[in-house]
Amino acid sequence: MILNIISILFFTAILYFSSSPLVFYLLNGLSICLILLGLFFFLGTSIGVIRFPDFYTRMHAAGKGDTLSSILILFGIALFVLNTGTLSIGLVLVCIKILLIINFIFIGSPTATHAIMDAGYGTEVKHWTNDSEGIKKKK
Amino acid sequence: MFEYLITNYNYMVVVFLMMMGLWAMIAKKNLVKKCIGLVIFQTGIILFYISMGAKNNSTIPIIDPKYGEAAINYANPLTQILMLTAIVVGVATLGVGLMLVQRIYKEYGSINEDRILEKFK
Amino acid sequence: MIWQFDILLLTLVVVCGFVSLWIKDLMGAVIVFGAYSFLMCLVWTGMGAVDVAFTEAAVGAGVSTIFFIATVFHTSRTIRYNKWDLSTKFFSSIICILMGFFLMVAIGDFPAWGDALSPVNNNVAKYYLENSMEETKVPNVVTSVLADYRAFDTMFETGVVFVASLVIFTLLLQSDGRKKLMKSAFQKVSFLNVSESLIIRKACGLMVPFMQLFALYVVVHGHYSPGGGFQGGVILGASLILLSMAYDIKKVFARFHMKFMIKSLAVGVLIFAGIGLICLILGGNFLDYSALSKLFPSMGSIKSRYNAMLWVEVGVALTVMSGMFAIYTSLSSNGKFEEGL
Amino acid sequence: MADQFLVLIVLFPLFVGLLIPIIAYFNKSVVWPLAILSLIGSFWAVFNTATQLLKLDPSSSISYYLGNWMAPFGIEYVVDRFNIMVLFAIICVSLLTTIFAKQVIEKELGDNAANFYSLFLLFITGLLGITITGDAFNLYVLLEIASLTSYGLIALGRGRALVATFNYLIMGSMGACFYLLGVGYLFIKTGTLNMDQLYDVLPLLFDSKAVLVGFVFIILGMWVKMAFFPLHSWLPNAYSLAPTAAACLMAPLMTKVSVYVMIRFMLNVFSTEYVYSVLTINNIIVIMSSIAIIAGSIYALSQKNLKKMLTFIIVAEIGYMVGGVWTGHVDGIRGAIYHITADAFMTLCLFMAVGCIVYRVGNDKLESLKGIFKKMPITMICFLVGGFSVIGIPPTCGFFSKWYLISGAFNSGAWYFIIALIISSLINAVLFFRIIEIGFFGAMSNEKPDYKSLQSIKFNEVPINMWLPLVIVSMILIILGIYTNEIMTNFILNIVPMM
Repeated sequence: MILNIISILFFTAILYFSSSPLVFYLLNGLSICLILLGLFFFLGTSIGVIRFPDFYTRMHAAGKGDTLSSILILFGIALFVLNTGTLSIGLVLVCIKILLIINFIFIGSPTATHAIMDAGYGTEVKHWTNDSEGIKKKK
Repeated sequence: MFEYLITNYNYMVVVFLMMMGLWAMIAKKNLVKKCIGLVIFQTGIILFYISMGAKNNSTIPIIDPKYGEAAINYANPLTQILMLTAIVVGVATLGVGLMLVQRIYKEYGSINEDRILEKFK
Repeated sequence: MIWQFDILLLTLVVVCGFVSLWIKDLMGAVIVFGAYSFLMCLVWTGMGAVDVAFTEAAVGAGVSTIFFIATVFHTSRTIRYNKWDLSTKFFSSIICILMGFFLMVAIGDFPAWGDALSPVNNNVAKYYLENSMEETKVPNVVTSVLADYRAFDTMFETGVVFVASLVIFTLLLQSDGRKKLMKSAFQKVSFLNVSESLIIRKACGLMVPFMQLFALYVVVHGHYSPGGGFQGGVILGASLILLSMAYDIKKVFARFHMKFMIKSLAVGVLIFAGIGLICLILGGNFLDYSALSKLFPSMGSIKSRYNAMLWVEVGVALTVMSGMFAIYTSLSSNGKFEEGL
Repeated sequence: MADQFLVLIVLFPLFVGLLIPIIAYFNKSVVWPLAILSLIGSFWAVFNTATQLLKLDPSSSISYYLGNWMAPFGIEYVVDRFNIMVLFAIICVSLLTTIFAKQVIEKELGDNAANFYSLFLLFITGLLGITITGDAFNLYVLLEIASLTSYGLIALGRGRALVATFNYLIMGSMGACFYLLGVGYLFIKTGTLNMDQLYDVLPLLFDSKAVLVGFVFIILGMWVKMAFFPLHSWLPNAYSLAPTAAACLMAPLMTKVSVYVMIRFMLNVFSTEYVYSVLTINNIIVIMSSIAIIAGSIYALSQKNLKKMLTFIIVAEIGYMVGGVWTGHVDGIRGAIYHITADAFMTLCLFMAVGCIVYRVGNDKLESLKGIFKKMPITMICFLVGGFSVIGIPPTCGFFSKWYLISGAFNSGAWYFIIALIISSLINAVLFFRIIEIGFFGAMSNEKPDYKSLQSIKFNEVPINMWLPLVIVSMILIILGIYTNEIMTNFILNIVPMM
């Protein structure tokens, strides 16, 4: 959370003090990289949700991958927004809003995953072992 | 033909959704499914209104000097207001419907229409 | 509006709707239905209807999914499947197909999708877009039309929320004996029996203040950005719902109890209608906010419109907040007001 | 103040309806007087509007712009000689029902009485709003207010009321959605929601398919709401199981207001030219309504339960009005419009009388009516006046509306409609004379009369605030009948354009 704010401030400062096109391209490239990375993790999450054998592992894939990828994508978008046009208070404000969204996802998503896992554990959903029946049938 | 499909795809989806909802409202026996059908029907109508208010190359209906004063630059606000109302009305109706489902279950022990009718006999 | 994207989303919407009607497991159907609502939000955002999408995200995908889950939780989850009633299904299919065909035929008569010159976009709507800024000084045209030009609709819409909560509250309460409830739920109770999970409680404790702050921002900033009374009210209600899910309904009642809730339901609508009545007493028509400038001569008629709209939104938010929370508590505790989901 | 009466009609019950849940926490005994006061206020506003209107030229109307925004941009309230009559009917019916309902509500609902009154007043608000409004979307919102409150009111009833309410909810929302869809189809072609402006714009679009679909769906939605025959399945259970007070209010008003909306859309949004000349579906709908009348009457004949019998009579009466309008002759339309008011009072009279009977006797089965004339003479005489009006016996208003309907059908050549009307009158006569027989002689037709047990029955009338409204209603029925000509020339003659 703090890291986010510091980094955004850092990039804002860079944009504020330098007006060379190189910085512009660099930041754009960075945001593209972040979004692509996020999409990659999203892909991993989706594959995990479909392919993993039981409830707990699926939730693991969904919880972790989803959180990380959305944070990465949102961060990329924040940088992208910062980089459009001339720097103004309005743009920084939008960035801060996106940062807040990141924070809430960071708190909310793992908690939700935890709650669902907990509920699953409470209602005694069986977890996967090497010799689980469902897997054998599939083979 | 393809052009027609693109420009009217929304409306076709609207008709499809509405008929799906209507079918569920009439034919499904489970009361919760009937409620789902009701909401699908309503969202179909909302989609219909929103799609008639959409404009190509326009932005959201908040007047901003950046986009100029001309009305053509902004999406239609009127349909949106009508549908805000419809959404709230829809959720109110849904709440009442679900309350009735809970009461019916409490009294008859089932949410299947056929079973409830059997209990009357 | 990018049509490729739109077609993709709409197809997904249809698939989700179909699946939610198809699945036998009701809980699964409800969850898929939540996804349906979210996809619908995306479609509407794509068409520039941000306020509607905002409301749908809060109401359709958020609150009404919770209502559904509460109902499924208190009734039965599976569809017990006894007899295959062919004739009803057959006849209703025929009716639906005929009706759908009838509706499809008329589509050819519509202006093309996204046509800025169609009658819908020119007749009345154009007036709002061109004159709202001069007449009310509110940049968000949706807010100005909602709270001023067509305020009467909005008033009754708030009334609908009031009616629904009153109906639900009355009917679910009736079945369990009112006196028992007056003892248990309305008193300030000590909350010992709270949810076990420390993580959830702490996370909710962290989120709820921010949610409420954001909701207030949405209500107050509705003049300049998407949002307004409904959206803010629903988010406020959702924060209370979150709290009562993490802890217990009783804990929330200790802060904001049922008696107060029913009153604030009525008070919200009364604020709205009362402002209209003051206008009427001051010599204007009902809901003619410019008449308020007689009360505060320093404000011109435009400024008084601007301010009255803000108060109207506050009234709406109050009603919607307590309405959503009242419906949630009634449905989720099955009228007993003891534990939540 | 003088120009604010139009909105005051709606505001009185609205404010009191909202205030009641708050007031009831402090003092429950003021709720009933407060409700009556608000309705009297509303009545006063309607009365003043009517006097203003009668000073004007017959075909003119009074408009009120809410929020002072001119018509297509804001919402407009319009009163002309058509809806002033319906407004009078609504406000009289609701006032009389409220006076009537005090003991019944206390007996049937107990602790829920305060919330019941709140819903009751908001229901009346919704109906009044539907009648006055000149905006198609505002009508939808008010329709939903009226529907949601009526779901609540019915669900408070006894026995199977919950299931009946759920059916009503599904059907009612379907009707409202159809209506909204129809308005959408008009809106996409015209871009306006104001009824007057729609009337101006629509003649250019008469050959458009979208307008046709819009028209069909608006009418279809209203048919669902008014329980026109094939779509009537929700009505009998819902109205017969509702609490007495709610049934007394809802049975006369909800269906009639839907009929009003249908006629409003046919005459003042689409024109008579469109409905009768461009579309050529009159005959089909008149046949459908003939079937509705006969089916409703036959169903009514087969019931063993008084309230259920009356609900099927309502279904038949809906057939009268729909058929009368669609005959396409001026007399038929006039008869249907007159019948809205007349039928509101007729139904009210019957339901109130049944409410009184249920209050004293305890149930409404036909067998338990033995000797009821001796026990409750005032109630039964009023019941008979209502019954005579339904049958169509001359001094009552039912005769005159039927006369106009038959004349309209005769002039447009719809002989099957005349046959249906006559058959239904005969069946109604059988129904009510059967009740007289049981009430006087204490026998179903195949038993021997039992005079001894009849002599033991004592006079046991309901309290005055219950029978007085009943007497007033039956007086209204006769007065309406006597002054039919005046009502026709002053109100109805100018609404219906000559064809």
